[in-house]
Amino acid sequence: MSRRVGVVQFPGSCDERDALHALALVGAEPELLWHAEAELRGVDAVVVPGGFTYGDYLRAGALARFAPIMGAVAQFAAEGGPVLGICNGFQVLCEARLLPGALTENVTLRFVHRAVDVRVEATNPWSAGLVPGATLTVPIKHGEGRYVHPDPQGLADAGQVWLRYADDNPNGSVADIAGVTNAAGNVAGLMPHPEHAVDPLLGGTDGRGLLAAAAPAPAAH
Amino acid sequence: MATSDRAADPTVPEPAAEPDALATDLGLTSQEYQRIVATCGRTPSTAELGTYSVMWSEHCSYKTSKIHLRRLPSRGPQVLVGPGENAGVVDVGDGLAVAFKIESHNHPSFVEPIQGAATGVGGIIRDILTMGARPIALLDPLRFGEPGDPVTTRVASGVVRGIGRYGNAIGVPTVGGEVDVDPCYAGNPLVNVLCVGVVARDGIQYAKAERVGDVAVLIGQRTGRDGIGGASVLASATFDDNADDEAGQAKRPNVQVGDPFAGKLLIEACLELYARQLVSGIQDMGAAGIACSTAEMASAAGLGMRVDLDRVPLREPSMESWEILCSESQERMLALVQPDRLDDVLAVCRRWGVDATPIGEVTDGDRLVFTRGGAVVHDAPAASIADEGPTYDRPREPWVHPHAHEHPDADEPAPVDPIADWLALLDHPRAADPTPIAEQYDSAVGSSTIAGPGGDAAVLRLPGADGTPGVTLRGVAVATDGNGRRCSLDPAEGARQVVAEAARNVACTGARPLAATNNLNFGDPTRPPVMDAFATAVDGLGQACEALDTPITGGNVSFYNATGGTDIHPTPVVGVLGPLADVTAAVPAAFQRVGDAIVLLGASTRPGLAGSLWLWHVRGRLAGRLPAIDLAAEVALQRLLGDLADERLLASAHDVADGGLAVALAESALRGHRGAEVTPEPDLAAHQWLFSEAPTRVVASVAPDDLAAVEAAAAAAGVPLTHLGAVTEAQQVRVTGVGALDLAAARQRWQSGTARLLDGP
Amino acid sequence: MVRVAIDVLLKDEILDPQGQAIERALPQLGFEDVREVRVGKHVELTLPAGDDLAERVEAMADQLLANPVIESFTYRVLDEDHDRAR
Amino acid sequence: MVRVAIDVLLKDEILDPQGQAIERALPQLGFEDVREVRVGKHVELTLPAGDDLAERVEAMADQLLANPVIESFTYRVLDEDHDRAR
Ligand SMILES: Nc1ncnc2c1ncn2[C@@H]1O[C@H](COP(=O)(O)OP(=O)(O)O)[C@@H](O)[C@H]1O
Ligand SMILES: [Mg+2]
Repeated sequence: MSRRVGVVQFPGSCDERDALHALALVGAEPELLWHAEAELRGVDAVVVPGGFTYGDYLRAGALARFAPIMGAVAQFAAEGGPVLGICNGFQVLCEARLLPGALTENVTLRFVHRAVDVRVEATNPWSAGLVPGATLTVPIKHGEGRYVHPDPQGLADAGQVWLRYADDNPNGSVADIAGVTNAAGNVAGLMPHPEHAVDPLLGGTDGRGLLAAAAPAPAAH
Repeated sequence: MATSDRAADPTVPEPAAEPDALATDLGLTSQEYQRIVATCGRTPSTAELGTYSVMWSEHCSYKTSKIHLRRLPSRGPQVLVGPGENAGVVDVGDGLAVAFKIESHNHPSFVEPIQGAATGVGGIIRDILTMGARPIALLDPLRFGEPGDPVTTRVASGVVRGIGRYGNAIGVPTVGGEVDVDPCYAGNPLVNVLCVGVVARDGIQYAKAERVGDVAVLIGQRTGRDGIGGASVLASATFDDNADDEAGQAKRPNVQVGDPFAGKLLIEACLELYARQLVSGIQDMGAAGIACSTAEMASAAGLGMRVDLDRVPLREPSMESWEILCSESQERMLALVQPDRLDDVLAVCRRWGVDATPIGEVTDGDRLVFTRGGAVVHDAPAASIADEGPTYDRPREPWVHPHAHEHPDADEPAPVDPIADWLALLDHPRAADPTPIAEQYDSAVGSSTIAGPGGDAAVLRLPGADGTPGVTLRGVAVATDGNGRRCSLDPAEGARQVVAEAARNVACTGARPLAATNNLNFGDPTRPPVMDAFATAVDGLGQACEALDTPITGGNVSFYNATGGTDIHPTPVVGVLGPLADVTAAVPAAFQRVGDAIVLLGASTRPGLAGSLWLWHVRGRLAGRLPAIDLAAEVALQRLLGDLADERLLASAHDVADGGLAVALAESALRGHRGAEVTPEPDLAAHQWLFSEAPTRVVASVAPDDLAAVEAAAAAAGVPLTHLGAVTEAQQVRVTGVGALDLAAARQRWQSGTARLLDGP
Repeated sequence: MVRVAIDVLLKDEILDPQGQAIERALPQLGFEDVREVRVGKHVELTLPAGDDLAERVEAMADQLLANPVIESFTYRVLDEDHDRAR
Repeated sequence: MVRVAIDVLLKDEILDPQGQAIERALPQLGFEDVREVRVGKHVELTLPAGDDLAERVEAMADQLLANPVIESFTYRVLDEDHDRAR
């Protein structure tokens, strides 16, 4: 059965159409959720897409986390609902303390857009079909993607390091971390854009593997 | 006393104090001032002088270029909207139309590269938005000084950062562009930006009032003092209250700070207004802000407009009326709305967090009336401001390049080591890998970029008019081209070749060139040779566009590009757009498969070192007579490319331009991570074969099984086909009898040129 | 109403690439011996006076203006006449 | 050596998009009546003391830290013990 996936649209979201498109391609029933609403309309999963919410002013994600819908997202997350933050969405979830750590300016001080290889380090609902060690090619595009955490080893020991840059660390992230989850594993965030890697015409399909929680549930036998 | 009586009458604008002096300060000639007095029938007010001076400035009125631009071909069945509106719109089939236009932000980008370039991006995006279209792509043709100079490093890195900052944050992908460097741009960079938008054929909006009583709604940012005088270059120094105190005068910056976040909200709010058919006319506010948008919309309809300046939300309440009228504050639009739809319009804007304020209404008659504090501060015929400004036929004297009559094909000695020259060419920013720039841009947002920066043309899969990606296989290819050095040698021939090259780039992808836009970057038009170069370049553009059936649907003119009395090269930049029926058939520029045959389509290689990158970059010489382009042969080549792509007979196609076959072969090899083995034509010097820039040539690779079909098609089309060799596994481009270019070494040079431009030595 | 300035810096242990870039650029411009350059944000705002001013400013800084995971802040009340004279 | 703080802000007449966005968001976060929010850069650095300190700092700010076309700056010498205590 296909899953209803809500894509949160904030003022300044840019990749929400891309997310809708990609989610539909992996078999979900995606719909937009509006930042000013306080509920999630019963969706099965939530994606916080990329973009520049509130212009990324002050800090990326800093202003978006106060939107009314974020209360509902936090509650959904606490109840174990799958939540994925992509790029700016990752930044929003960190600012909202739904994910550990913080994202700050790339060490290069420049925005960077290119395809990178990431290695899967742990399993969670969003990459359910992949085994740790799998390497995927997915684009990144961000100016503030340097992941900072005081204890990256502790995070890894807790199984919360989801993805690492496999060879090229494009932003100076600590311990090459490209994606993390919360302790329970249902809330995940990543700087790469899986929604930009779902169509062979647009640079590969590796991103599909990172949208597993949106794919139809296997039919019950 | 008559004057004080008049001043006391709140229905008649108070005359400006010392109007003649103010007019002069504003850059108006005495004849222009006399015309304003005659039109008003009285001494104009300060606000009126402000409005006229900005609207009659070169930037807004095209007073110098108008009589020449009229000669450009602008019609065709494909053209839904031609020059005169904010952007041209062409029909691309399936009920979809595409709006596109190019604009420059050259001067501000030198003063404040980041913000200057950023606001340029915002400005052209709003022109596309004004047409009812969703902006879906940007291209950025750029010109800087030579790498290494600290000023150039600051300007180039800042401009790229600014374009990225605005384009990335507003969610419009930057999918292409071009870069060149030349000392003439060191103090006057060129920052041109082309924007493409998609709109339903029946959803096009017009900047025109429709009916009396419609409410004028100001949408977007509050109006501030920024950019006042930015439109009329001459005004900025003295357009100030305390103009008599020149030394102590706070000179206002001509630079604005753009707000891509506000721009993004404006896009979404406007698109929702269009989708719900809530506006009856809309105009963006660029140069001359409120004055310009009201005058143009009223004049276009033969109606008047009355605006209460007290209702304009201001960032600084102390602003004078003329400042409010002429402010260039960014991210604003003026919409005309039927009174019964006003509440809906305000609600849509509120939902998007965009300020919207009714400030006036469309009136009967022809007057543009502005009031402040209950008194009329401006009352003049809208058409006199917007459409009846002065036009000039400025004196011309032939533009003669001092070295245009030399013969480098005959007298330039052949290189001892052509491979070394080949390597040297690859790190010139014109030929180098643009990745260090392109990487700073989001070219992926929108999920429509089939081919982004790096190819001959960007290829976009068209989204639906609502922005939904992936709904059709239909696409468009877009490319920009300009070549100041060649245009400096011969403005008319150079311009013809620029158009041909832009269209050829589009054709290489398999798309059919459909229409063009142009940005005419020139020096000081009061210098007769510059004026002549401009006029002859316009003729060249027109001839080529006529021949290629790519009418010019819009564009921009940027004059006064000069540093310390020295003009830039005449630099017309042309954007060409063409539809593709099926983006899965788009042809890449990179070699694809080992064993494919490499052929040259189009003219066989002739001597052509005049104005070439080799002559300039390796020999330090700009000289020669450009070989004339055969436009009929060009048309045949471009048609053939489309036909071959439709049949999926081409594995790759890449236009031969700067750096000749040498650079074209190297690029296809480097991008494809394949080598090549090629044999030059026997009766040509090796360096001519490698570096000649004779036009109308394309390097294509073809699967061996398809070669006979390609040969037959070329023969039937009357397009010469020359066998060059084959794609190989070896990481080198080997040229029989000359030597081999090692791809590892080549890649290193190729990847360093652009980085040097941005980072310095 | 009072005008308050809040300065936000990355915590000492967090790499500050902007500060480093400036530190590297300064000698080229002839400024020798400049050390420990740190770059952060400077926010100025006007808010109602009151006994709980400190509390309100700190709450705003903690919740919004700085991210305590990576940043620290200081603030001061500006002497209007002096500090706004730019 | 002295530690100096330089604050760079966009000039008053220039739109400050960051300040504007924050000002608009604050009421949502429960901070009412906050006005005229401006956001700029805060730079701290250590340099040799000397009579020409003011001159050096101003030159540095003018040439590198601020773009005088759109920005203005103020600076102050920090009291090490107090101001660095974060
Ligand atoms: N070089 C040109 N070729 C064709 N049309 C041009 C050229 N320059 C300007 N135009 C047209 O003149 C009109 C006015 O241009 P402009 O004032 O730049 O518009 P806007 O203010 O909307 O940017 C537009 O329709 C534009 O397309
Ligand atoms: Mg316009």
